[in-house]
Amino acid sequence: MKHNKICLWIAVCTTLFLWTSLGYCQGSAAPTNVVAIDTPNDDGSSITVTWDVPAETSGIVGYNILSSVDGAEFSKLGEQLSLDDVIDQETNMCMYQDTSISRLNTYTYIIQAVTETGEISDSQATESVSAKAQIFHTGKIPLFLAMLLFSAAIVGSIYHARSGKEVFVRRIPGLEAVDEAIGRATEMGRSILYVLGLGSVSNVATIASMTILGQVARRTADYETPLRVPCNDPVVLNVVREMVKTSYLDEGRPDAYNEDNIFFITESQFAYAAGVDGMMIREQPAAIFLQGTFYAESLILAETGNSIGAIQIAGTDSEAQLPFFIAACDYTLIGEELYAASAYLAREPMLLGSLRGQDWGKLFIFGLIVLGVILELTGINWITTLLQNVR
Amino acid sequence: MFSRLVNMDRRYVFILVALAVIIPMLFSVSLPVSISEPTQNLYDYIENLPKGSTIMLAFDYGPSSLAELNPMARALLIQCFRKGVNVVALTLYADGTTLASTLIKEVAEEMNAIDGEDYVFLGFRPGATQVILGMGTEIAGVFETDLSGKPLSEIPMMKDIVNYDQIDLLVDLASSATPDAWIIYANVQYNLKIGAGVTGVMISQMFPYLQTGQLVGLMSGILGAAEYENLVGMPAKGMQWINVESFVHLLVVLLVVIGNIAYFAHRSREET
Amino acid sequence: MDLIGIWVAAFLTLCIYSFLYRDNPLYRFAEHLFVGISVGYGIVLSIHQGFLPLAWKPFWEAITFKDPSGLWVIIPIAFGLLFFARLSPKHTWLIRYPIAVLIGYGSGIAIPNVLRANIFEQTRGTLQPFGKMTETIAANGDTIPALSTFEIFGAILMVIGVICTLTYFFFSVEHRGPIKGLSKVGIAFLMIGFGSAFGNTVMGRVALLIQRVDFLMFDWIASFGTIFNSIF
Amino acid sequence: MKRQIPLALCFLFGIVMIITQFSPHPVSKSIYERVISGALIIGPFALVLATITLIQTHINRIQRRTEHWGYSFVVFAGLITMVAIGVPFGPENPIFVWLYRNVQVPMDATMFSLLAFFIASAAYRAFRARSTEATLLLVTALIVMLGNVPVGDLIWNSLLSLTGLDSIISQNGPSSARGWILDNPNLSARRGIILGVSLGVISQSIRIILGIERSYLGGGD
Repeated sequence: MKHNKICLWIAVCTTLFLWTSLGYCQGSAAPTNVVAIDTPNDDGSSITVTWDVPAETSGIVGYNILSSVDGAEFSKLGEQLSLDDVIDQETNMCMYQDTSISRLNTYTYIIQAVTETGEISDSQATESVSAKAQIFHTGKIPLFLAMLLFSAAIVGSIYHARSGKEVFVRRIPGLEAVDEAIGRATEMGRSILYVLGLGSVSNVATIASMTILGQVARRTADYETPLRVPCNDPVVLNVVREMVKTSYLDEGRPDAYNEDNIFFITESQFAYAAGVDGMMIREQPAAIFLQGTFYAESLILAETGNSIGAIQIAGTDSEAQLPFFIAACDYTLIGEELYAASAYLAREPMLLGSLRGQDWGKLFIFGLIVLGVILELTGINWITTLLQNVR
Repeated sequence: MFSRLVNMDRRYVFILVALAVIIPMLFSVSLPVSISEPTQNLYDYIENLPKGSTIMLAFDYGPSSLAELNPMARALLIQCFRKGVNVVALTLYADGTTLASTLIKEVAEEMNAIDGEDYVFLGFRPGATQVILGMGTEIAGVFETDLSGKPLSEIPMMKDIVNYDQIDLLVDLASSATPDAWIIYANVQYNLKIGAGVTGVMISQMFPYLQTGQLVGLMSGILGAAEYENLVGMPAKGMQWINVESFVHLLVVLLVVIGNIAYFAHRSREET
Repeated sequence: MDLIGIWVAAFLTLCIYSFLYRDNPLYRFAEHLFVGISVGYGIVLSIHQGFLPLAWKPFWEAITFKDPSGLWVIIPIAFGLLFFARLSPKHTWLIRYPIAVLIGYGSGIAIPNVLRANIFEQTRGTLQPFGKMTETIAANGDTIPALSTFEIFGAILMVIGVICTLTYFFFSVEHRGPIKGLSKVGIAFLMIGFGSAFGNTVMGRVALLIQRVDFLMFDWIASFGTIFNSIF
Repeated sequence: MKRQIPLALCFLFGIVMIITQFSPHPVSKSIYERVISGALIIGPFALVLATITLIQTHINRIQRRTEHWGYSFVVFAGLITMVAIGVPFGPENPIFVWLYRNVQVPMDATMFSLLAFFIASAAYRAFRARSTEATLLLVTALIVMLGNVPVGDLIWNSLLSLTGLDSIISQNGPSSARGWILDNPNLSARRGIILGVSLGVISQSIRIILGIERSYLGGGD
């Protein structure tokens, strides 16, 4: 019963409101429902004024915005605005953002409508407003929550893994080949070439690749197989030198470590490719690892590697380059498999745990998609609206 | 014979590819081109901008991709200059600096566009993400001067342009993931409208953005360039090259088919 | 000058193409020259378009009392100089400072942006067509469904594809039973995706080759005529 | 000193960059901008350092007379020429521009164009219908390749009119099939990869900021 009453009230009010505003529009062209507010979620540099979209019969072609600072006389802001300038499709309201304000003053606005015939009619003045800088962007709350939730899942999973519980990781095709490749290089007495791609040191793929390199280095240290690493990024070069040195130390073979095997070629993409290609042809490595972030040079490297008959194990999260590695290499780690491979080989609880945390993230997206499809089909679209409105 | 075909030396393939390019180039052939929707959308978006609007043109490619992207840039510039749409050009690629400035000067000369009034070339600043973000607050904060060292405050065209709020569209001509960066940082954070022209390899990477409406339009590869040249009404290299392209594609398809026939014939012979 | 330029460029172009036949001294020459030139070019640009305008200019203005607000650049300059600690074996570890700053900064920027642009937007893109399925649009006085049957099929296929591909990337569960089925379908989607990306790439790469051949045929070979004419 | 300070710096800059993105306040905005331009300044130093190591590598090669050591002089020649002209006279210097346009650009473009050959040879060798998955890959690649050039549609349409099927089957088959493949199955596969990879990126960024992931410190103490 109570419900019905409220509905009735809303209906009555809306009709009344529409009727009066319609009357207003036809009676005079003066803008109605003019409201000025401090623009939400900004740094206090603007005030937003909104008013109703005029009726099509009103003949209004544009608006002037007048403002008054601290109660002084009204003055016109900028040029006359056309209807297209002010109508906001999303909210179906007219909107103007005054960015010429200072946080120290208060402002009052009048909207002046201009018709085809040049008639001018003023709206009533708004209440006075002042702008404040917001500390937190409320539109970003969902983003913030998602970030916290996911962080908690990752950190939780890592602690779970560190507590000594066994973490399962599924078999990753291609990883068995790592030992085979190293073994073959040792048998043939040839070198191993390890290419980390073009990524910088903060790329996930580069870090995953460095972890795998660390594991490969442990194995080559024992067999004294030369491990050659040409670098493209100056910072990566320095980190890799330290990492490989540590691997050799851990295996008790610091004598086998040769810093000259890890070197910088150039930052330029194709000059780097030319250099690495030259190395492949001249040194004829028995095994080639292409792991990390790659761009167009991927196939130049992979085809040349294939032509010298080396075993090639590739892995990248650059999805555009995956087809070429699949075509030209013996084994390819696809996208996230690269990250998983580093966890799989290193067997470190931190990596294994976060892999599990990422699976929770996937499960969540899974659920969101299924729920979203059902809701959308029943005409409820708050999930898509929410995802869209996050700025 | 089949086993020979299956394990054919790759250098024979190289020779065939070279011939497939050289022969059609000597005898120029022309085939019809139809216009795809994303290209049309980009063209319409610019065509509907009022005279005196400003678009930003990012030359985010090095010389290695100029084959596909230069014809696009040329067609876009012709359209803008003809319509009186101002162009603010820049690059996030160190390598793109000379290349872009040469091209812009060339087209400007053809179309009688004036440096500083119809277009500005800002040049290059390192650190792609930072540059994109920085211009969101103030373009002059990142590029104090244009490439020739003239302060932005003294350039007539830049008088009213502070940041992205005064830019009607950004077109990113890209050979790598820069459109992602423009979308993530300029579109998401500053609501800048973005269109793109990309190399063939990038096309499939751009489709998600096209579908979500984060890109207003897209020119894809040499075909996109040919389409745009058609729309602008000035057929040039793009049109010529797309024809040669056809022959090489046919060759690759043919090679794959022959390879498979040989493979299966070879296998069935080994089995028997 | 232009003519010499064309000849130098043509010579180097042919040097690089000679690699297709096999490694040879010409390719080795071009390769090493390429490395040297590209490193030099990178240094020049970093100095002239990075260091000088961004660091040196504000710093100079600060110490000459023109604009003291630029003094803060001392901090990034100091961090940058720490890279040179690498040259002294005893102080190598100092290089971790600038690396840590760059990595921390990169990670911080990435989290909200990747979350929003890749995860939120891609999920929304997948869901969006479903909202339109129940909608109708007016056309010539009739109301027709907003999406055609084919588009509805596409949208459903999309969800199946996304879910199956994601399933393939589940690492902490054994792939058997229904999960194995889903991930198999995921692999099929991946293969179609890779195939189309490969096919798409052909276009771009061939365009590059066409441009080079265009240069050799129409710029270089044409210059023979110019030389011939100027001699006789 | 060797581990704690880098970890603290990393945490500090990471957190600052996150918080400032959630706050529209002018103070937060200006911190954000300062850090961004600061990061731009740090980069070039690393390149200079790397160049020093490059020079060391080649001096080593020359001293040890390793195979092909003579080419190291070519590297130095290129490097020194560019630096000697570009650093004092700037990148707008005509000789510098000439070297760039006639030496670096053509080699860059030629190296890139090698891909046209490699794509053909890789396709010929690897695209064999060995299994269902390989067949899917091969068939979609062929369709997209044909749909990308006008000649694909041309062949399709003339085949249709030759066989008289043009009343039943629609025109421009290859290019519409290409559009649909790129728009649908390709997009969903890419979305799957993107979602997975993005989760990986975020999870690693979190680990780095919290100091759980330390591999970038390069091991050791």
